[in-house]
Amino acid sequence: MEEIRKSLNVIVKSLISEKKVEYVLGFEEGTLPLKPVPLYIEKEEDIDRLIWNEYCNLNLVKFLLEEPHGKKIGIILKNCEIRSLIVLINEKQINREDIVIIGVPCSYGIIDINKVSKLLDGKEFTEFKKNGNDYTFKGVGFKKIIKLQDILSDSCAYCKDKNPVEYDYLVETPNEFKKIKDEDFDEYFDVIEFEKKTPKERWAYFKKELEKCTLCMACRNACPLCYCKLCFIDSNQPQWFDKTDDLSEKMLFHMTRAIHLAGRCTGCEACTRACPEGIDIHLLYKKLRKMTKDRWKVDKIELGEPSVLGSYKIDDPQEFMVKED
Amino acid sequence: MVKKRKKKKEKQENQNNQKNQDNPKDQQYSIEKIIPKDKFDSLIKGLYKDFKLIVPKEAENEIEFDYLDPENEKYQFPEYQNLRVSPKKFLFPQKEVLYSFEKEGTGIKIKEKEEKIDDQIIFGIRSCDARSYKILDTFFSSGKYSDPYYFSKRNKTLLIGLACNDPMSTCFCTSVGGAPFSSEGLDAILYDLGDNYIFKIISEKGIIFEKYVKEYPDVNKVDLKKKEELATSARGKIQFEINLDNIEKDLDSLFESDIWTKVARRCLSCGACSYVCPTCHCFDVQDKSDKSGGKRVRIWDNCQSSIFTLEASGHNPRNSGKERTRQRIYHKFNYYLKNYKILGCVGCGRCIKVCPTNRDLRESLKIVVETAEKA
Amino acid sequence: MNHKHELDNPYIPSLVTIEEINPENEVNDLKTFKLIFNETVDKEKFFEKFKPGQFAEITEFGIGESPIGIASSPTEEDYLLFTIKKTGKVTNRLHDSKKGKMVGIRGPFGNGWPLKEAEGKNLVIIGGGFAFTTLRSLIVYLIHRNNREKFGDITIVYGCRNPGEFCYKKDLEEWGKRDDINLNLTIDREHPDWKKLVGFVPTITKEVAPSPKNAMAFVCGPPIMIKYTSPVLQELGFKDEQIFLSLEMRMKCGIGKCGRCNVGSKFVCIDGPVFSQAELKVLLRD
Amino acid sequence: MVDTKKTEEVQVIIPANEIDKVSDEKWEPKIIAFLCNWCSYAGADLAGVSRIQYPPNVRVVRVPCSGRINPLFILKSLQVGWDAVLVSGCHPGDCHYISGNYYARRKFSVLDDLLEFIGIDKGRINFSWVSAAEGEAFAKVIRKITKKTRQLGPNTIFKEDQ
Repeated sequence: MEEIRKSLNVIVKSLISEKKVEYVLGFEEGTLPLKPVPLYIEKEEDIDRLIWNEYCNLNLVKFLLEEPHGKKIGIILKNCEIRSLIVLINEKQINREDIVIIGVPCSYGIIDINKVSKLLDGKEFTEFKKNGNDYTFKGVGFKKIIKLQDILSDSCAYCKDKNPVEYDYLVETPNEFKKIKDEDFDEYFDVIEFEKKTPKERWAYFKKELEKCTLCMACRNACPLCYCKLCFIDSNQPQWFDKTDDLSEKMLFHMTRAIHLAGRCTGCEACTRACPEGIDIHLLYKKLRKMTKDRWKVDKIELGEPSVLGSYKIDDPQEFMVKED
Repeated sequence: MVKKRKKKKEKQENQNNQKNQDNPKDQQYSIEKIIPKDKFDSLIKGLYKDFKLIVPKEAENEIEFDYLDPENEKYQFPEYQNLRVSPKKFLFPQKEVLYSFEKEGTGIKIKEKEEKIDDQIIFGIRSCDARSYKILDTFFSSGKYSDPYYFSKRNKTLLIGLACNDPMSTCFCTSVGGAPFSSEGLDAILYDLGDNYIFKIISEKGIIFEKYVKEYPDVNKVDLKKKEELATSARGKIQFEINLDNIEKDLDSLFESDIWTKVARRCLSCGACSYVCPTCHCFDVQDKSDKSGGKRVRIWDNCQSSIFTLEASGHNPRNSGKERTRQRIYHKFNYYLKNYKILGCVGCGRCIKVCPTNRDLRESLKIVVETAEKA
Repeated sequence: MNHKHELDNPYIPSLVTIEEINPENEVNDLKTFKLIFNETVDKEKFFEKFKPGQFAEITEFGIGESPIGIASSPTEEDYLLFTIKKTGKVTNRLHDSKKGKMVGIRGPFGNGWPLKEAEGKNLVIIGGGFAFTTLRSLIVYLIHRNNREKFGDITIVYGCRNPGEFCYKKDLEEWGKRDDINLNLTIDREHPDWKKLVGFVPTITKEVAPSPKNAMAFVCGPPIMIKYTSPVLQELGFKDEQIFLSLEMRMKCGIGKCGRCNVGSKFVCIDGPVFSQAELKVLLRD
Repeated sequence: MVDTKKTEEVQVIIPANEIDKVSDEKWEPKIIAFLCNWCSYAGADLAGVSRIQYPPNVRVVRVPCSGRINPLFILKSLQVGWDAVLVSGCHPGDCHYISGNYYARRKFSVLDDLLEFIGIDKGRINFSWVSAAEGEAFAKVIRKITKKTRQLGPNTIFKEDQ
């Protein structure tokens, strides 16, 4: 990680000093452990605060949406985030030439702070230490060692797409990453496993998770692809939702949001990590990614490709249609 | 003698605070009992005969306030510093039916909500949450109209606190006029001394508890001394202190300041902070209906959402994150002081913990105070 | 039914029936609803508190609730008038209603125009578009035979985009005939059927030039009109304390609890909707 | 934009609690059908004009094109208590707007898979192609869906939280 930070320093410094961009978007340490915050690097002295590590848990692309077209901005991104930026570029929300992408290769993935808090039974930790793959968390009256794989975001655990596909500057893969072997697994292993359950079990799982939802909209607002000026849940004419905390309202919201992200979601899981209730419905989104791949052979989102639901082929499969006999 | 010393001590503790939380009524009721922890369950069982109990309970992956059924379980407080979600929902639920109506031909018949509310005790709340009820009481009773739905529950509710031995890293109650051992707003309080609890009756309403604790011995000096020590140590554990004496004036001068753009820059405009906040009380009203009738419900709303103030004409007075962020801080730290002479924040730090982008209220306050000082 | 108790709960509406629906403008997105209370008790309770300039929350059962300024005056006993523009989901449904339908009403809410202070003074009433509703309530109240002599001269400036947009045409006609009202109607642009004044409200106000001496100005209209009218009044010599504005914000509860209609530390629903210019200057406004 | 009146009608026609009231023997499936104006609606019309018998359990909402159907319409119908939903449009290649049904097809397959994934019975939502000339085909589709819905029983998917 230190290697990456050093290379980032050099790149960002040159961008800022040569005034190629107005600012570079990265992360700095926040006021709480494992909670970094977006850093707007406008001056060279800001660079010292820049960090890069396995708990930079927001998708910074979200913060580009507010900026006007034509403003040059540098941004430090991992590949899943670069792909979400590609979606926005494809959908004409952001101009490619406005953005200077600094691509960073990803090692194991990002820590999901909700998983940490679940493993600690909701107790507060004030300190953590990293030792290889062991993370030691300390709080009042306890100390617990947790393995990295137990707190990684689910999508990261099964990710095979770790090297930036679109960038202006690329940080070279550090040696420590090269040691990580690409294990032989199916990218959609967890979806396949989940599909083996009975419908009742699957329904019970989603029901249990979504009952916790308070409709606070943190997931929607953390997602860079949710950029509608007026979200369907906020629409008043017609009013689809009354936002009472009935389970059906929550279910409908999350299902509709998932459909809106079909073929667009890149699995950065910023939504899951932003959820204050620790709801885990990443499978819903992952299922959609698997589906677009199986059904329409569209695997990963590429620059300039049409969106999955915004395009069609005449011979798309249609075995689900009711036949009249 | 003991009492005098205590008062002095607390006074010392409070000298930095803008508001003295020492309740003068405290002194009238000198019921302070020692309850050994192994007898605690029988106290709970005794209370349960006459009250519904809301206690911190182990839930999946965390501890939550919930109704207790002590017949099937032996109750002890689980270990907790403070809970992630405030106990606000028991008096001000996320969804509350205001009334229902039936359609009769072209006519309408309104049916008032019939709700049987039992006497209940919210047990084991921390001092900050106890103060939050005081703020909600003030707000919901303010002005010409008092809120019948809140008070129908509030008037049936007693609060027994559990003094806070281990404040969290995000706690800042001492900066907003509270203290980990404050008994403000409570009817009775428990002090955890390790093997025993001190049970102290605070308010007039709390006298009702006398009969449940009669059998237990009175406190002695040693226990009280221990309690004082714990109070001092708890206060010492609070890591953040800021002087908010002039916050009202400071904010008055900073309304047009550009600090709000900076403070709001990282806000995602989600409602996480206001949903966990023990004092946030804004709500939305919605109708639900079908062919034969319907009901009107009120649900929590939050001022960070862009549609909160969106008018039907399309005009939105608080259109950007900057204005909404400013509104939340002004509401708690300026408008509250102007209208009710109290702060609208109890310093529980929940919003800091829950924020996905780590927008830290303490940092925002620091920026405000520092900017005002410079100006 | 226990009526007393029901009225004590400010969230529960009283039932009223729509007696008349009158279209007000050519575009037909503005209609005046005449509402009659189903129960006399409810009516008495309502009229006990009712002053011109207040508003009420009208419930379309099953759809929602909207805050609407009351267009009738307390002197028009027996009924209430509301002039409603078709904008949101509640007002859309109201516009589709027929006579005889039951709706709910809560109120009256808000402070209303400062009538006590206005006694013995000359009054300048300035309105634009369909925001004239609570000003109608005020004028009807002022010219009522029991009240007229309490007040001095009454000057009215009322502007609309075109002649078809004027509300309360019958009332306007009647007021025009009276010699104790100086009524100035104006439209924004020339129109073949229009024989009266042409020009924006601020311009006409300047031309009419009411004297600030022992006077008060009551202004209600779209934000842009208010923005340009206040300086004109100041130019004419009106002090901030003499200018009163009626504000608008999104409201839900009407009783200062739901927390969205605040202008600075004041709630528009209970502390307003009428504020003096002087009050507004101190408030922190978004 | 969406026709507000129509969508509100959906909520009004079937009150959420009606299904609970009826006993099992008396229960009749209620099916909402979104039919494209140019093909399936005309097909249904033809079925009527030709006096082809089909179960009376279906209520029709006419839409300009199957591409107009937002998956939210379908979810909302299930939420308010319809037992099954049918969306029907022109055969591929016959769309009045050239490609509306192709886009619709992709949307439907997303929704179909997603509902199955979260554990909602397959068969609650149905899609078909019926042309203006296929009165008999329309009747067959309705018969098939009604039979299937009858087997599935009343829609209680979102009832448990009431």
